[in-house]
Amino acid sequence: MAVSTTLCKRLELIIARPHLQIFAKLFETAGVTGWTAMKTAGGTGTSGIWREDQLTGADEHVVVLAIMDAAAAEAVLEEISTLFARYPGVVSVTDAQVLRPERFSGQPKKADQ
Amino acid sequence: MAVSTTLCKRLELIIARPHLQIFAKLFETAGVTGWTAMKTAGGTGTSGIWREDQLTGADEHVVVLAIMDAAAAEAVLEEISTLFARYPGVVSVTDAQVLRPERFSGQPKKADQ
Amino acid sequence: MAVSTTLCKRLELIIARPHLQIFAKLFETAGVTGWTAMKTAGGTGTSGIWREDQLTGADEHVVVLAIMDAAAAEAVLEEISTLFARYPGVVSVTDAQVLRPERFSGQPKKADQ
Amino acid sequence: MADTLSIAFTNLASPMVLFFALGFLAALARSELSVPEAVGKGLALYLMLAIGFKGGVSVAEAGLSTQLLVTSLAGIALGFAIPVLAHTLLRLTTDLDHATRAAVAAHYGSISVVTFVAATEVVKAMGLVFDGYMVAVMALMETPAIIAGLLLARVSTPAGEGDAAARHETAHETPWGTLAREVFLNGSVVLLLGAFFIGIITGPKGMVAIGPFVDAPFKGILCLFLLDMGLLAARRLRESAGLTLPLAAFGIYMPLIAASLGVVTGTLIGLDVGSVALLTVLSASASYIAVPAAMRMALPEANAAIYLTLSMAITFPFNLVIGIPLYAAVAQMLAG
Amino acid sequence: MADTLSIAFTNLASPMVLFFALGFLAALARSELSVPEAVGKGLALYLMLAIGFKGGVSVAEAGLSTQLLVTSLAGIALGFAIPVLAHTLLRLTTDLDHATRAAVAAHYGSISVVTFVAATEVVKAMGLVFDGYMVAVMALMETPAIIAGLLLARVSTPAGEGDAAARHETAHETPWGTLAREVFLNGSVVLLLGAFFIGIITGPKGMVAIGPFVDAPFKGILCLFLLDMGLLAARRLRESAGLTLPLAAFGIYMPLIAASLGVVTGTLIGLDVGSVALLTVLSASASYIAVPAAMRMALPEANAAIYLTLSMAITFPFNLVIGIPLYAAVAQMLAG
Amino acid sequence: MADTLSIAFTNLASPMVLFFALGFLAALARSELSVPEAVGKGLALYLMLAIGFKGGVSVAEAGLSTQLLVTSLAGIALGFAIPVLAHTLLRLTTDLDHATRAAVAAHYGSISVVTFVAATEVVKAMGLVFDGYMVAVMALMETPAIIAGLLLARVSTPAGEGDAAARHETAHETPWGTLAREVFLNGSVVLLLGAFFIGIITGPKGMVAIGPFVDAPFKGILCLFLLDMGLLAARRLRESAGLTLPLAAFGIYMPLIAASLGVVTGTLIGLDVGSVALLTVLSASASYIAVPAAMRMALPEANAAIYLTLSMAITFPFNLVIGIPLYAAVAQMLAG
Ligand SMILES: Nc1ncnc2c1ncn2[C@@H]1O[C@H](COP(=O)(O)O)[C@@H](O)[C@H]1O
Ligand SMILES: Nc1ncnc2c1ncn2[C@@H]1O[C@H](COP(=O)(O)O)[C@@H](O)[C@H]1O
Ligand SMILES: Nc1ncnc2c1ncn2[C@@H]1O[C@H](COP(=O)(O)O)[C@@H](O)[C@H]1O
Ligand code: NA
Ligand code: NA
Ligand code: NA
Repeated sequence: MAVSTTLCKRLELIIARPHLQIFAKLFETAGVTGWTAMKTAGGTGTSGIWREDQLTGADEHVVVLAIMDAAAAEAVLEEISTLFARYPGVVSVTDAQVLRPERFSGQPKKADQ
Repeated sequence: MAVSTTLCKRLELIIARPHLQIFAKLFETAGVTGWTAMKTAGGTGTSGIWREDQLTGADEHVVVLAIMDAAAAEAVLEEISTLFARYPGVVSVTDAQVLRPERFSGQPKKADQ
Repeated sequence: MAVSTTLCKRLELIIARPHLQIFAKLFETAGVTGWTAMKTAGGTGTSGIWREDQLTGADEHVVVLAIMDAAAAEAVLEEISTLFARYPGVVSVTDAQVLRPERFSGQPKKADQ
Repeated sequence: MADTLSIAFTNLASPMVLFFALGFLAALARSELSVPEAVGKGLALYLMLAIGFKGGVSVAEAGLSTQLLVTSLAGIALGFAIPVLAHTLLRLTTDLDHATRAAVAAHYGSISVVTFVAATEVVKAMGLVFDGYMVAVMALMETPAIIAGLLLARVSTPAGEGDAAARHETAHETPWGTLAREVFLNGSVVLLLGAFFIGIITGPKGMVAIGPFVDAPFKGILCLFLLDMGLLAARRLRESAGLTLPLAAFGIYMPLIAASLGVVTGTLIGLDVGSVALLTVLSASASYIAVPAAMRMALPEANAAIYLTLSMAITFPFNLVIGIPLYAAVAQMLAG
Repeated sequence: MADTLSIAFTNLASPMVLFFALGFLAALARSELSVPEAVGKGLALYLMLAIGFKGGVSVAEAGLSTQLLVTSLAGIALGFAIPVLAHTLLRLTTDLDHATRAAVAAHYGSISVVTFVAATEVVKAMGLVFDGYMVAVMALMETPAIIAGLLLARVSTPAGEGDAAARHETAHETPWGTLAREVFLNGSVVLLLGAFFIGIITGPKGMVAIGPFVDAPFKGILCLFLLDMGLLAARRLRESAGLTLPLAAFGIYMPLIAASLGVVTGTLIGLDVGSVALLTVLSASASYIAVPAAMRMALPEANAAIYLTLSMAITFPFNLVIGIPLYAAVAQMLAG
Repeated sequence: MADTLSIAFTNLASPMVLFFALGFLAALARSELSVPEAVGKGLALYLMLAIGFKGGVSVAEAGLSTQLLVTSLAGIALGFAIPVLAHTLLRLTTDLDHATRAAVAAHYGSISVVTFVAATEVVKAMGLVFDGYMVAVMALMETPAIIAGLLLARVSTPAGEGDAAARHETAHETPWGTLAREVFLNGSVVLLLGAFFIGIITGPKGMVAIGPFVDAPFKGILCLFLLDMGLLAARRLRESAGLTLPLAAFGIYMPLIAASLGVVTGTLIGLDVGSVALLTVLSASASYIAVPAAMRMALPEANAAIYLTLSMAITFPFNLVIGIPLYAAVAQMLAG
């Protein structure tokens, strides 16, 4: 390739919107350098159907997209699998080629934060 | 890896919003256990440009994300390729690692539903 | 597989919404046959946190999804890496299986547009 | 006649038309001005709720005449006749594929709520009166054309094509339940008729309660909505790819033909002038909210860009600026 | 009594109830009619701002009595007592898991702003007066039940389960800061109380300035909002999976029981009739905006579909149509 | 003077300022209260449409004086002078990179519509009058500063950096067409001027038609919008990363300096007191809608967090609470 790309992990998380801050904190602690939350319009899962036109934020989901290196991905997955015991959600991880890989390698924060 | 992950398929579908219920039915029949529709802001394709600020829902698209096992993905792709003869759309399938793989293996419903 | 699929590239771009038209032009010039912009709800990155409920469009992002063949992906990545010198953004490229591959092979336009 | 016309055309300097023109010019000039989608939809809901409710209250005051029944039947008949006419004209003058042709025909058989609303303001400004039940007639005219369009799509399929289409349809035809829902339970039909009946039930007492909401700001909200319509119409026009000259011409002459049908029908069944004008406007207007969504469902193979551009970017502006005053003037001369 | 009831039930033919019914029936019949999410939220903000501000202005005019303090304490006490009662009834009559049970209980201890707003219109229509500070009492009753729900969730955890839960909680318990924020800084509490205090500070002068916004269109906006509520409630009902008969019954008898507590309390502390009616309505109503979001945070393992369906699709319609006039009539008989 | 000031500062207890404070405090305290984005944008459109239209109608009534031309030229001159001044001060007191410095300067040369709208309410409450065409002057002052900012960005690039930048720009410079569109066809310029001309054309007759929309609820809608502004401003402040003390200080002293320029200019060209006050407010205010979007396009390498935080979270609150009454009082003393 003319431009050189680097292999990274693309992590995609589907969670209830009210829990976004909890997972954002997880990312921050694990040294993930960035994430983007995407808006949804509806869906179905084990707990039935939902759609966006609800007044209360309780029944809304977001898709969170975060690109990180393999080490961060492993650490984050571990954390997420613990969180999933209490907070419902779906996660998937894909290989992805990125430009400027240094952007996606952060430093995990100390637990005492 | 400290947490064990399983290989699954991540299917991504771009369709007109009014057709969502038709593809949702397809997923249900094929035993896909869940999907999430994401909101869009605009796009271009063979039939020109569109953008969200339209009154009529006719000219709006959604991106539907569904994670499923390989068997379901094959069945669903087959169905989709038939539907695409009548309903326009774009589909792509990616390999993805997931936690809790049992969530993504459903039972197809009998056609006589 | 019962339906035959073809390997393509799935390119995902996270950029500031006001820059969408610049990248759309890039896609057009490179012969990308289509793209879809998705709405976001917030995120964090090297320049801090943002969220959607802002009046000014200046501080909003979109995720742009474009499926194309490998040749187009390479050309587009090259262009993007030049644009990234001036416009901030994140890009990732994933392998994806598609139906109807002829849809995703366009002709680049001459530079004299 | 000159007088009638000149009075009718004072409409051109009304805030309504001017705000539409502002939006239209802004989008043509590629300004980024835009109304958020949710706001546009909210304004449309308001207009339907308000016009439906006010129509109902005025029926509660005037009493229900048998005219309602006759006019409704006439309206529904127009909703079937106009698509057939439109379909024939499209076949003769354009090379649209059969699905798109049927879909376009359905749009012209249906109506545009905002065109109607704008027309009520013009009619009132001309000092004419109209029956409150015309709102119900409008609601009833909204969706029969969907059925007409689908029948045309099936009838008009050429032999060979038909076989292929038939095979598809066995597999993936839109179920009749879905279609019936689009026709009878279409969002705007439900809201217009629902608000109309609530207006009849609550009558003038209901008007005291919610009049300051449905009445006072009505024209202002219509202006804001028309600004948005101007933006949307001009953007469609700018981005329209498949719009040929014969198609654009159809977008102008079709409302005139449909209006002729409407004005004659209205006069024949003996409506008063204002109501004739409104029935004419309903005939001439083309749907850009209810029918497009239904056609996407029922005729997914039709080219949505064509029918949306025609109804929203050609016929709507034409009716708003030139059509409405023209139809009102003609109605006054015929029926006045 | 028959008279009081029949006057109260003229409510049934009000635009408010009729628009709610329109939405409810439309969604039951699977119409696609819908109000954009942003518009629904905007209307809710308007209603809270307006009701809070008007309450404040009326307090500025009437002066603050010591009754406010007594009523607030009574309201908060009800906010704790009702969840305990609800929790016990749920344990006896349903097989909900302990987290969902506690979450449902919290919803019934809290209040529904729109039910209150609709009740003020009914009370006014019956010729009764109520104290402006009832708005503040409502705001204060919104969130204490969240605490009650959480305490119930912890207390009620059975031994073995408790250990497991305890282990989780050490790792992932919702931090107290977050919880306190949900209770004291919940969006609707802040807006209601904030607008209430702004009403007190600016008084009648403030009303002159923004009265045409908070007053004139109020009932109309309430109608549009209730249309949306009807759509949402019926959709929930249609899509509800886990709703058993004992649960549905709870959604009807629980408001009646809570109302009894409320009407007795209100009479005992000597409120005037209108205010007793409103305290009764507050007791009977269940939250579907403030508490669900808080419960998603604090008790993520609870089944959100259950508590949303119960409060929004069963109890809200019941209160709006039957509860409010009934409670008002009873209040009038007891306290009148 | 003390009197003038104390009258001006009764503004502090107006619903407008109180709702802004409510939003600000709520967001500082981390309440989740929020106004949906689409609603906020809708309210902003309403305010621009209404203020533009009302200005036009008042010009239709008063006639167009030559003062409009002089004032417009003065306003545009201020739109170029203020960025130059701001740019110099930023270079002397902060270490912003050259692109961000130029972008910030452009924001202060432009204006804030809501600050202007709030100021018209204060000026009216003080019993002062102002010319209707001040709305047009505001619209004309909105975007020239964008050009000023871009020129400053090019001029100020240091030699070595300049070469690198030059190379970039050949490749990816924002095309002039895009820029011209931002300046002349910017959404708020188009809406303000468009509504202004519609007001002139339709005059008092137009006001009769849509007055109940643009007039009656105006202050109330402004309050709701200011609640949203308070929330957004405080959230920016809380999340702002790069905000240093010299920058924050700039956000306070820069409006004071620009106001001095404005009040002197307005007095010199002989405006009446109310108009001087408004020109002062325009000078002092900084854009947070039109210019940020333009700067994102034209100077993508500038740090958006800096210019948004400064104009929205520092200068806007300062002007709303302290600036407006202060400028009005000074204008009254100088020009009264
Ligand atoms: N297999 C899946 N693929 C995509 N999204 C899913 C899947 N399963 C669940 N979801 C999403 O996650 C939400 C909650 O899932 P659940 O907890 O299973 O009800 C659903 O409503 C969907 O939006
Ligand atoms: N290659 C592509 N990549 C991503 N999205 C696409 C692509 N092609 C089409 N789309 C999306 O699908 C919509 C319909 O495509 P089309 O039917 O080709 O006009 C477009 O407007 C895009 O939003
Ligand atoms: N590693 C990442 N993964 C996903 N999204 C990202 C990532 N880094 C940045 N972003 C998105 O891109 C935006 C701008 O990034 P930045 O320029 O680093 O502030 C962020 O606000 C995020 O929405
Ligand atoms: Na028609
Ligand atoms: Na309660
Ligand atoms: Na300025």
